[in-house]
Amino acid sequence: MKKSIAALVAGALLSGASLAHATTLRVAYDADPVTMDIHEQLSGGILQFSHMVFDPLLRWNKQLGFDPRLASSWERIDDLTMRFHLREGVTFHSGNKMTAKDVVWTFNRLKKSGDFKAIFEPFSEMKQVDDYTVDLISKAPYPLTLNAATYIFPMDSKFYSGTDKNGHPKDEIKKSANTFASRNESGTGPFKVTSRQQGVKVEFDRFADYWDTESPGNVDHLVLTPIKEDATRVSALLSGGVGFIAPVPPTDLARIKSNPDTHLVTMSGTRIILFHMNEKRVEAFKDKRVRQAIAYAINQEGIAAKIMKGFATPAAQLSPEGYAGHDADLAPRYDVAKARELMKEAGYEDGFTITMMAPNNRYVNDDKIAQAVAAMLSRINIRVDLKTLPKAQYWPAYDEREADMMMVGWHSDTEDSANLFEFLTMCPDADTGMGQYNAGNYCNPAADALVKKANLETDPKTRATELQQVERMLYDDAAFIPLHWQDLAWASRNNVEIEPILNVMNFPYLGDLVVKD
Amino acid sequence: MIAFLIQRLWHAFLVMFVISLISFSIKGSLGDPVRELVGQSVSVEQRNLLREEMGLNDPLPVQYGRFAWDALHGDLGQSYFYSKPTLDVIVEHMPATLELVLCASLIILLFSVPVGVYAAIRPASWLAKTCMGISVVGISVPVFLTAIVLIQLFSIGVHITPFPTDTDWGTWLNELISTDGGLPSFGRGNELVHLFGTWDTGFFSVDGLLHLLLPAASLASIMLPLFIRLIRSEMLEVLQSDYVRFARAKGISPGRIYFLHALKNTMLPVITVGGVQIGTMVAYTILTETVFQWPGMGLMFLEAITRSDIPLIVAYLMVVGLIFVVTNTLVDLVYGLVNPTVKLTGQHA
Amino acid sequence: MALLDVRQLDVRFSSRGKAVQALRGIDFSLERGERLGIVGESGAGKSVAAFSILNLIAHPGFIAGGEITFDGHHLNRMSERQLRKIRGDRIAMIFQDPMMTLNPVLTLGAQMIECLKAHRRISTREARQIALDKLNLVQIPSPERRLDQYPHELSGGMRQRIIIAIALLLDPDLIIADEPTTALDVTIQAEIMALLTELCDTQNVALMLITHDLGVVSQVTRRTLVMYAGRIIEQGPTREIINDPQHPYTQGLLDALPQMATPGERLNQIPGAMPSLNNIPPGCAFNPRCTFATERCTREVPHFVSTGGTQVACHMVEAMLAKEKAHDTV
Amino acid sequence: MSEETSTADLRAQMPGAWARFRKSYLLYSFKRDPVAQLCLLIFIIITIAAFGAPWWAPTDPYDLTGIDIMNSELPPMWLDGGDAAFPLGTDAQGRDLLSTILYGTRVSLLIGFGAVAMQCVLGILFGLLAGYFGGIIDATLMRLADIQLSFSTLMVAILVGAIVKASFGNLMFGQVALILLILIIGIAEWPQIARTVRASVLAERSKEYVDAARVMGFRAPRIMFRHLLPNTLSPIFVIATVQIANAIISEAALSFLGLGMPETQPSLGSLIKSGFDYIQSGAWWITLIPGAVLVVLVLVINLLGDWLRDVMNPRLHKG
Repeated sequence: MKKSIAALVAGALLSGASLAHATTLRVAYDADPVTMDIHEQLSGGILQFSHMVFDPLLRWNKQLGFDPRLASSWERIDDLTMRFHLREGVTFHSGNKMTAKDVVWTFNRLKKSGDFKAIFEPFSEMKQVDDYTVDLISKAPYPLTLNAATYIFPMDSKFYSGTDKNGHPKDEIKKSANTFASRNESGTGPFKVTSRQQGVKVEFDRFADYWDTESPGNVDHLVLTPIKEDATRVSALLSGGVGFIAPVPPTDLARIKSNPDTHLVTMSGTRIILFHMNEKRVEAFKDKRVRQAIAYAINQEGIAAKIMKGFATPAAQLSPEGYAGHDADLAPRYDVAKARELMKEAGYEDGFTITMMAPNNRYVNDDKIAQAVAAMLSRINIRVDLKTLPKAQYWPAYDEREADMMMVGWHSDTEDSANLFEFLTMCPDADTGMGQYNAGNYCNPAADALVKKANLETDPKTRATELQQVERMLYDDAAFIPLHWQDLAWASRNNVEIEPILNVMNFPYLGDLVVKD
Repeated sequence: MIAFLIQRLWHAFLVMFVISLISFSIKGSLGDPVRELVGQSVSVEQRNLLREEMGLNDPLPVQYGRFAWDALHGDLGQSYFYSKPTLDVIVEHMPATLELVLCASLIILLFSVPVGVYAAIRPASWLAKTCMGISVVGISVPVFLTAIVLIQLFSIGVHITPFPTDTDWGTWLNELISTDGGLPSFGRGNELVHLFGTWDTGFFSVDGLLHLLLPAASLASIMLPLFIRLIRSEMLEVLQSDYVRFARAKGISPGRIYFLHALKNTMLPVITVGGVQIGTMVAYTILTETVFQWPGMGLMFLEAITRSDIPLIVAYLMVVGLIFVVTNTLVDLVYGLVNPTVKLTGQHA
Repeated sequence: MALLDVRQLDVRFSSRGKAVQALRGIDFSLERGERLGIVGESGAGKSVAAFSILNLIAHPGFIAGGEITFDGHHLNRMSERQLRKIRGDRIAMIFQDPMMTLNPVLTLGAQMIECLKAHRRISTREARQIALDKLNLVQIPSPERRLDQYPHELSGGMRQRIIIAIALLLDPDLIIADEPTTALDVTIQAEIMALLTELCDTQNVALMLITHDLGVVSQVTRRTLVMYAGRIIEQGPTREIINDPQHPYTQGLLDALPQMATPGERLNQIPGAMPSLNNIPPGCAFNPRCTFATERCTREVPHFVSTGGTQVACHMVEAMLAKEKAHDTV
Repeated sequence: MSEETSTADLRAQMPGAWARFRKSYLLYSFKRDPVAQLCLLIFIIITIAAFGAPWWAPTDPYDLTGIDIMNSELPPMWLDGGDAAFPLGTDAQGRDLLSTILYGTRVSLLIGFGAVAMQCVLGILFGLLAGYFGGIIDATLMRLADIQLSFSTLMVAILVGAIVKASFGNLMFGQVALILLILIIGIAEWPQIARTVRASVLAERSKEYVDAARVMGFRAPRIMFRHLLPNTLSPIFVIATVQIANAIISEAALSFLGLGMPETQPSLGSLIKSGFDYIQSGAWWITLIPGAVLVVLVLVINLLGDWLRDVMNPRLHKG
C-alpha cells in the first residue's frame, strides 16, 4: 500500500511538471470501443476508434468527397483495377515501416472478417505492384471501389504475425474471445492507446513520429470515458468535467447553446428512420391506396419540429442529400383530408386495428416518435396497439416480424443509396441476403432489377439517374413510410475547436483537433 | 458457530444453483446476444454461423450442463462484451459498488441515529416534525430525481437571483442561495490508489472522495428516511420500558440513558430490518450508478441487460444471490453479538 | 426533623383533555431508619405516590401541587439536574418485576458500575470492588462471575437481590420499594423481605414499602398507611392497624385475609370494586361499598380524627368518638 | 348482581361494533389530530379525482385521436405560452397533463396498493411461518427470500413477461398489464416485509405471553395471527408505506422494459420517468407536476400510516 501511494505522489509531480505545456482532452461518448481489433466488428464506435489509432488509405471530407491519406494518389487502370500509390516514410506505433505488404495483408484479413467481408465481396484480390504501390481488382466493374477503400486501415503485418502467449495466432479474428488483436494495436494513427479499462476509461497519448506533420492537432493526452446516460453526459460537459461530448440528445440542445462556456455543432445526418407496413400480416397494406393514405396521414415536419426539436430533416425517400439516389423534388406529403379520401376509396372508411412495435433505446426519441405516429394514424381510424421494447428484445421480435408496423433505422456503410435499397426494400431473398430488413415484405421486381443494374454502372451520372428512378418508384408506390434523417450533434467547451474535424459520417478526426488553452 | 457457517455456506450454494436454473430458463427472452456483437449489415447466414460457433443453438439442457460443469470448476462462463471470464469482470467492478454502498451506509448511520433518537425523545418539537416531514418526502422522491437535482445544484451550479441584484444585501442573499457547483458529477475520478488485486480505492485521494460524495448522498437518500422512521418508532417503544425508568431512578445522565441504555435496545430490530435494506441497496445501486456513470456492478448489470450479455447476467445474479446470503448471515451474526439473549448457533440458525 | 415529609401531594393524569386526579392531597412523613408500609388495592395510587417522590411519573401524569421535603430539601422545587443527584444516591428505588427492571443487553457489572460513577468520581476498579462488596452483602453466590453475566442468565429471585444490591450501592438514606416481591414465588418472597429488613436495620436506611400484601406489611413495617382512591384513609402503628383496624375499609381488608375465614366457607369479600379514577363518588370515596355509610358520608369528605396512635378519616368513627367523649364528660 | 348471566346476555350488553367504534380511542384521537384529518381529506380527494377521471378530466388521454403532436410541451396555463385548454400544460406527446395525471394516478394507486397488499399477504405469512416455527421452514423460506431479493424487480418482470409472452403471445399484453404489474411488483418485493416480520416474531417469541397462549392450547395459526402479528405491526407500517412509493416508481422502470403499462396509457410513474429528460431542458412541468402529486400522495399515506400505527400501538398511548 505504501508503495502505491508513493508512486502516486511521484506520478503527480512528474505529470504536474509535464502538464505545463501538454494539453489533455477529456472526451465522453455514449459507449467505449468494444475491442481494439478494428476488423472484429463493423460499428460506428469501432470506426471512430480506427480513425484515432489507424489511418485509412483515403477518407471522406466534409463535402462527401475523398482526401488522400496513406494512399497519396490513385488512378483507375481498367474497368476492374484501381491502382493506389502509397505514401512513403510512414511508421507504425511499433516502429515498423509501412509498405505495400502491410496493405495487402490488411486487405486479406478484411476478406476473412465476418463483419467486413460483405463490403469487400465485389473484389477478387489486391496485388502488390512494388514496395509502395498496390492494385485493387474487382470481380466486375464496380462503381464504389473508393467508398470501400475508406474501410482499409493498413495494419502492421509484422506486429500481428506469429502466435501470442496462449498459443493463438496473433492475427486471429474471433468475437468476444480476448484475442491478441483485441488487446493490442499497432497502427499508423495520431494516437497510441496507453491504458484501457473496458466500460470505464481508455487513455491515448500522441504518437511521437506521426507521419502527418502538417496536422494542426495539439492534443497530447486524450481520455475517453463512456457516459451512457444522456443527462449525465451533458452535465459532465456543463460542469467542466469533460471537454467534448457526443451524441447530444435533442432535449439538451437549448441548454448547451444557452450556456456561455459551451458550444454546439449540429449537422444533418445520413441515418434514415422509417416504418414498414407488413403486407403479409395485414390485408389492407397490400392495397397501394391504403399505403398512400398512411403516407399522407404522417406529419414528418411536426415530428421533426416538436419531438426532435428541429434536430432532424423530414424525409420522403431513403437517400439523404449528397447520396447518388437523392431526388430533390420528392417532398413529404402531409394531407389528412386526402388520406381519409384514399381510405374511403380503398373501402376502409371506418379503418381497422393494427399492432405496432418500436425500440425505446436504439434511435433518438424512437418511442416518442412511435407514439406520435400512432396518434396520427388514429386520426384516419387506424387504431394502433403500440408496444415499445429495449433493442435487445426488439431485434429478435423484428426478425420474427411480430407486428404489423415496425420501425427501423438505417445508415449506409458505403454512404451510397444502393446499400439502402439492398437491405430495406428489395424482395427478401434468404440466400442472396437481400431485403434482410424489409419488414414490409414489399416486393417490386422492376425496382430490384434497376438497383442491380446500377451496381454495375461505373459512370456516376447514369448510375445516379437509375437510383433516383428507384426512389421515385418507391415514392409513388408508398413502399414504406419515411420519417426523417437523424441529425448529428456534438458539443464542446469553447476552447475545444471541434468544427473543422467533424463530418457527416460521425467520424471525428481527433488527430487534427486544436485545443486552445 | 462453525456448524452455523457451514450450514449457511451450503444454503449459499443452493441459492446460487436455483438462481442459475431460473436465469437459464429466461435466457430466451433476454434478447439475442449475437445481434449485439455484429454490425447491423451483417448477413443472416453470417450471424447463424457465429451463433453455431458460440454454441447457442444447442438445446438448453446441453448448454446448462456445460455451464454447470464449468461453474463447479469456478468458471462462470465468458462475457460476450468484455470477452473475459465473467467472474473477473464482476470482481473488477465490485470495489466501486462496495465503496459506494459503504459510503452510503456511513452517511445513513451518521444522520439517521441522531435524528431518529431526537425525534423519539422530543416527538412534539417542531425540529422533529420537520425532520420527519423531510424524511417522508425523501421516501417518495424517486432516486433519479434526487440525483439529477444534486448534480444540478452541486455540480453545475444554480444561479438564481430572486432578490434585487443592485442592492448589496440582495446580491449577498442571491449568493447565499446560488451554488457555483464544481463537485464532480460522474465517474470515480483519476486519482484512484491501487490497493490490491483489482481494488482501486477512492478513499485515499481528495479527488476520489469528491467523486464519491454525490453518488453516495443520492444512494443514501433512498434509505435514510426509512432508517430515521425505524429508529424513531423503535426508540419510542423502548423509552416506555421499565429498565429505562429504572436507569432514570438510578440517577443516570439522560445522555447515557438515551445513547446507551435505550439506543442499544433500539438497534436490535433496526439491525435486522436494516440488514435486509442494506441488501436491497444493491438493487438501488443500479439506478444511482447509471445516473452518475459509476463503474460499479449495477451499471455493469444494466449494460449487460441492454447488450443481452447473458453469461454476465447469470454470473451477476448468482454473485448477488451470494451477497444476499452473506449479508443476511452477517446480520444474524451481528444480531447474535448485540443481543446477548440469543445464542449464536441455537435459536437463530 | 422527619427524613421525608409530604404535604398535600396532588398528582393528576391528563387524559382525553381533562385531568384525572390520582392523588388527592396526601400527607405523611417518614423518620430516618423507620420502615413505613403503604397498603391498598391496586389502583389506589400507591405506586403513583412512590414515583412522585423522585418525580419519575411518566408523561401524561404530573405533580399538580403539594410539598415534598427530603432531609430539608424541597424535592418538588428542584430542577431535573439537582433531582438527578438525589436519585440513586440519597433515595433508591426497587421496582416490581426483576425480569423487566434490568437492561437485557448490558452486563450486570456495567449496570452497577455506571450507577456508582454517576454519583462518585471513582475509578472503575474501585467501583467494581464496591459492587462486589454489596453483592456479598445481599448474599449472592460467586459475585465475581455475576458482574460479567447478563440479566437473562439469572433467576427472578437472584435478580431482585442484584437490584437490592444496586439500591444499596451508594448507601442511600431511603429506599422506596414498589411491590418488591409480588413477582416472586412465596418462598423467595420471605427470603427477600428478610434480607431487605435486615439490611435496612444494619445500614440504618429508611424503607417505604408499597404492597397490597398485609402479611408482609405486618412483619416488616412499624407504621402503615392505608390508601383508597387516591387518599389516605387510615394511618398509624402497624400493630394497631392490624389488630384494631378502625376504618371499615381496613377492617374489610383484614377480614378478606384467607386465614381469617373459617375453612370450607367462602372468603368474605368487600362488595363492589375500587372506583376508576375518573368517576370517584363525592364525599368519602368508600361510601358505596361501606356497610356503615350514612347520608353524610355521601356528601362530605371526612377529616382525620385520631384514636390511640392511629388517625382515621371516617364520619362513623368520628361520631362514635364524639359520643364516647360526651359519655365520659357526662 | 352476581347471579349467573348467560353469554348471550353478555353479548347483548356488549355495545355494537359501530358503537364501539364511535367511542373507541381510534376515533377519539382522530378528532383531536388535525394532521390526520387533513391527510385523510387529501387522500380521499385524490382517490375520488383519480377514479372519477372519465367524468371530469378535460380530455381522454388514452384516446389517441385527441392528441395533436403540434401542441406538445406547452407550459401550464399561468405561465406565458400556456393554453387555457390545457390547465397544467401538455407532455411531450401533446397529451393534456391534467387528465393524464388523473388517469395515471388511478393506475398508480391500483398498482401501489395492490402490489403492497400482495407483498403484505405474502410477507406476513412467510415471515410468521419462518419466525414462529424456525428450523427447516425458517431456513427454506429465508433462502427463498434471498433468491427473490437477488432477482430485483427488473428480473422478475422479465421472467413474468417471458411466461406471459409464451402463453398469451406478445401483443395481448396491453389488456393484462395492470394485473401483471401488481403480480410482478408484489412477487418481487415480499422479502422486505417477510424479514421484518420474522425479526419481530423472533424477538416476541421468547416472551411469556406466547408460551401462555401455547399452554392454553391455542393452535399455531391463532397464536401467530392473534398474538404475534399485532406486536409486529409497527415496523410493518413503516416498511409498507415506503413500499407504496417504491411500487409506483418501479412500475415506471418496468414500462421502460416494455413490460409496464403500454406507452399510450401512461401511469403517474411513467409520466414522471418520461419527463426526466425534459427537466433540465425547459419543460420541467412534465416531471415536476406529476412528481408533486406523487409526493403529496405518498406523504399523505405515510402520515396516515404513522398516525394509525401510533394509535394502534397500545404501549404508545399518549393521552
